[in-house]
Amino acid sequence: MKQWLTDLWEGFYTVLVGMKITWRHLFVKKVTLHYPEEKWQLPPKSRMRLFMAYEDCIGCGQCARACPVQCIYIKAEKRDPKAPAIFAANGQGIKLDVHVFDIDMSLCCYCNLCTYPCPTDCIYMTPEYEFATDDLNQHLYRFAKKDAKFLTVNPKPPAPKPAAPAAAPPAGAPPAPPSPQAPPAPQTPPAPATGA
Amino acid sequence: MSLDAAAIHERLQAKFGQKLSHFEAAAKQPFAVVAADAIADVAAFLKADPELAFDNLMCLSAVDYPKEMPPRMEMVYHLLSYRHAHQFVLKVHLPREEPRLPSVEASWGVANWHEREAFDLFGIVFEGHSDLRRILLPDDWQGHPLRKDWQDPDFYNGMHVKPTAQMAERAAGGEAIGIGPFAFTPPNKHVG
Amino acid sequence: MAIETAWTAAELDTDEMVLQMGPQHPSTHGVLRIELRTDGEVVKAARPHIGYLHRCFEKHSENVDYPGVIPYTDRMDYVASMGNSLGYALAVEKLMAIEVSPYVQTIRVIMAELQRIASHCIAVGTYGMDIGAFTPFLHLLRDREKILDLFEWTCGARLLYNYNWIGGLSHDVPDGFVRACRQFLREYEAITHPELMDLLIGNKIFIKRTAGVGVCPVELAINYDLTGPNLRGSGLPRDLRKDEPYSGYENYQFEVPVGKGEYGPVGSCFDRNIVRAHEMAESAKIIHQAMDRLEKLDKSDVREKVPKRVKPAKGEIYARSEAPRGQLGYYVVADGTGVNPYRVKVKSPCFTAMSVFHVLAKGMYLADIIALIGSLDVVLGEIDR
Amino acid sequence: MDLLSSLLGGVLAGQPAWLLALVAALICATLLVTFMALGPIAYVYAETKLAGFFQDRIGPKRVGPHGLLQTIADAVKLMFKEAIFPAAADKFLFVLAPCLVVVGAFLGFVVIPFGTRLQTADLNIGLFYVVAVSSLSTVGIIMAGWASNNKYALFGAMRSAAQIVSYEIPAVFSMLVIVMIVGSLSLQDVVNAQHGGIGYWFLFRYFPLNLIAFLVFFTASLAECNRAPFDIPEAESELVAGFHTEYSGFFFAMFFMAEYTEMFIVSAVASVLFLGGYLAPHPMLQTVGGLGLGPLWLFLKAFTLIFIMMWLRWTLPRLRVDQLMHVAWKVLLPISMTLAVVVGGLVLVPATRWGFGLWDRTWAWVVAIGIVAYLIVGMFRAIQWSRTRNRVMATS
Repeated sequence: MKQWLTDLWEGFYTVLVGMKITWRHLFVKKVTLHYPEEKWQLPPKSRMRLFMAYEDCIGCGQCARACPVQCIYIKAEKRDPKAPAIFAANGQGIKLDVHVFDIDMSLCCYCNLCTYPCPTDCIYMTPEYEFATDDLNQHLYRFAKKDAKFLTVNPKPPAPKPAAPAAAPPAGAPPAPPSPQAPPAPQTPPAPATGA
Repeated sequence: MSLDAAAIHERLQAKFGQKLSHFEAAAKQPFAVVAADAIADVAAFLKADPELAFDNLMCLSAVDYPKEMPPRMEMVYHLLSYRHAHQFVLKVHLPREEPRLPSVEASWGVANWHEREAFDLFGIVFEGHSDLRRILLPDDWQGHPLRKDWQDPDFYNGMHVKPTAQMAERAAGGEAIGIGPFAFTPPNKHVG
Repeated sequence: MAIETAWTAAELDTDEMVLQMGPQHPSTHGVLRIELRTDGEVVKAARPHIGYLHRCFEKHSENVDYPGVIPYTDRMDYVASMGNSLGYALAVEKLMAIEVSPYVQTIRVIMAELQRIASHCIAVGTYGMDIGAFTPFLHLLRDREKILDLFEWTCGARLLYNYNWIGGLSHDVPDGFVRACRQFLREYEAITHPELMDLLIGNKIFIKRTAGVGVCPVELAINYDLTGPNLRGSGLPRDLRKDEPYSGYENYQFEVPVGKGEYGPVGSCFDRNIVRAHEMAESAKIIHQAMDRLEKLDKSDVREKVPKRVKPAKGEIYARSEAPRGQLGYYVVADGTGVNPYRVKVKSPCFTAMSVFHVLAKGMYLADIIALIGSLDVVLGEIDR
Repeated sequence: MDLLSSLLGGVLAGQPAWLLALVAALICATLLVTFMALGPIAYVYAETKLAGFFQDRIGPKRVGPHGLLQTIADAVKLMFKEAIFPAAADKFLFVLAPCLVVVGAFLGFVVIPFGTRLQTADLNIGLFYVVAVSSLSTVGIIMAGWASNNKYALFGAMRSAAQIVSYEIPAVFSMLVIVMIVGSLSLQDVVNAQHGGIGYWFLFRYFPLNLIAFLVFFTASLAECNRAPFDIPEAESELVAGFHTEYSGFFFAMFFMAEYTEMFIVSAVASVLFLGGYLAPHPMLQTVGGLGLGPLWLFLKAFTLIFIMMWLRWTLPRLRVDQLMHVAWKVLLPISMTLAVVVGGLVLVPATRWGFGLWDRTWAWVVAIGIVAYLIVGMFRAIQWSRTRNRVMATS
């Protein structure tokens, strides 16, 4: 009988406790974000869509080898030695003609492993995330361009090591990504095309 | 009372003699190689012996070594004693053709599913297993994919299951689709 | 493929029937299929079928290089990716004898414990949902989102991080991370955790539903290699972070909560869940200490020890770590010639937890089956790999 | 209906009486069906919104301002959806079942008094009638479960049958408490017995007996309309969707409609029995400028109870089948039987002498109102707490 009564009271009481908590939540600030109207402010490191600056690619194929899902396809052949010398933005000479540089974004697993070995930092992930399409073929990005404008004059001597990344968010910035956080300005403005 | 690998091996050697063919003390995790037909007895002994008391089978894996001489498969038993907090590794060498060995399910219940997995992916048959069926792959799957000589089939039940050829074809040729709309200048070239 | 059933009609008694639960059932936590032989509401026997989410992890890892395996490990237990990749990184580091700096270790501990909170948020929350209480789930999910925000801020991804690398980390923590993390913990400790305890764990209905249900004695738990919260729920205080500390866990003071059996036999669903709930609080304690430590340490390059080319010498290792769901073991075999692992076998805690299911499920009510699956906290991605 | 008949008597003067009755009945039925069909739209909207608020979300917001038209959109969608019949289903029963459930829920409306004369039929066995027709839906649910030819649906149906049969008994016993005090089964009489303001409502009299009776009745009626924590017939995490697993389109909507209608009916009956029905808390508030506010008060009370039902649903876990039976047979039934015996005895003792009469007129209702007021004050303090929390979280 005593057990029966305590069970009854506990049942009743814990229900009231639970109701108190849910009642409080009626008046708590809601956390919903109305997505298409309000956009999530992504932190600058966000790894979303892959981008590749074709003008800087030297065709070494290290990204394709690093990719764990083999979603990067590269075809390159030796450049005609008599053609004018061309360079990537960081001064590395481009010795190969890259005919095909395809990334199948529908296969990409967003692991970011392809960006680290790149000697010219020409492949990287961008914080753009709205690239859904109706057609899967639209996710096969062909980066190779016929009319690409390469650097024929090396703009700067190859630096021993580029400065440490300076794009850390401002100190003491609000932690939560929804809070506005200005994306850092591009480190290097796109190099001017000085010839073809 | 925790024992080290050598002491454990000594006890095993005393009990089973030549059934233990090899003891590798220099490895990162020392292991003993047991004859295939004795593994169930060894397991029962390891579990029942009060000083060894290996009450837990942490992991049971199969490895395929087709290039070793002679070609073999290995079953690897990682054992742990919760009571004495010591570990030991047992290995069993099996022939690659028709590998069979007794099940250790009677000693450790968890071996049931581990052995089913080994059967599924390597085709190792466990004698005395209560329910030896495929576990991860479909019941009508042919072959054992984790063997090193495994070739992916092109079709499974009429479905094309090896898409890489298609994809490579699609990527290499075909008309230019374009890179899609990139709405902004990608900013985070050097972040992180 | 014809669906194979465990029992034919001839085997069943006249008042028994076979109930196919799953693979598309709301509370089998993914694509688990269970065949239940029921007599009315009472389950006479159960047989789980797994493999609907098999993605050939082990086969894949033989075909990619060592760092390339990490994205695949993330995808095994997709609600606790940090723990998975940490286990793999530790295994390969042991194989290659790499010792990471204390700074990296501390960050790893912070991340692993944050992930543990996030993972237990899902575990306890969905458990409440299985029992029928929807609200705690969303309250916990809200806090999990905050943790994911921290992760995204650190490494750029919300779910599959590729963060713990062999020999280091992919990114250093951003400036202000410690402050943000402290703020999260303040909110979490002051509001979410007490509310969870009152709203869900302390509720009489919840206690009645879970206490004494699915009792797993210690011997059975050890025999079937239950680990982590499931083992501790059975009353055995074993935690790798205490027993075999890795990543500098020996520097932190925390307790290992065990199931005490307040409302019935030890090892019931209630014990497993309250262990998870207490572990969340303990993880918060560890994070506090780790952040104090992190502030005192000198910043070092987190990729300092990352090898240019991961190519371990011939050898093999079985390394365990305490993932949120239990001991996650990686058996890595290197043949010393290639850059690909020769063999990676994963002993996933959910796999072994699921293998005891048919023993525990015997004689239960149908509703308790759901409670049991939830309390074992299985993630099908890790079971099927 | 009486009111309508007398109103129509002017219009249709000289017509035969049966025509009068028919027209009046048709008008009543149309009004009630409309109310019943449109009611769930409001309830579902309230439910989704409240669920959102309880969980720190905002609920529907896309369709219409604040998502007001969301349920209408849902209803339209459900109506145009294809009704799928499982291949092995018993088609006739499959279609009949939702109709029966809806009819069972709908019939209860007949006796609900919305005002002194606003009642379709003042049956002298009103309460008995409500109990009888509300269990009609059980038949429909069992039919649905059987006809679907689905094991989950069958489980749900069986659970539902067991549940409703068991929970009717405590519900009826706690109704009996009121019936004994009033001495009539007519709902109109029950309301009339509570005239005179809030202190005369049965909830606050015979403290604490009637309070307990109310709790028992409310719990049992929760179970009767399959609401959480007693929603095991449809337990979505166990039985997928219980008895309506196989239903789609409009038939599914009918089950939904029935559930929410039944919620309103039990709330209305509870407010008639314990909260004074259409009576205002103070007689002065009963009419405003000659306009009776009776229906308004009834709706207010019923909606408060519906709100509490939703509140409970989003707070509590679900019981198990055996525990459900335990609650019904070992907890609610003894309590309600004891109450019936005790109150029956007290009713026999004349109010002037020993008994609850004095206690009732002096202190009991004050104490009871005090408890309720305490709870309400607690709710307001919780609001303040949330405000503080919002502020703290915004600044930190």
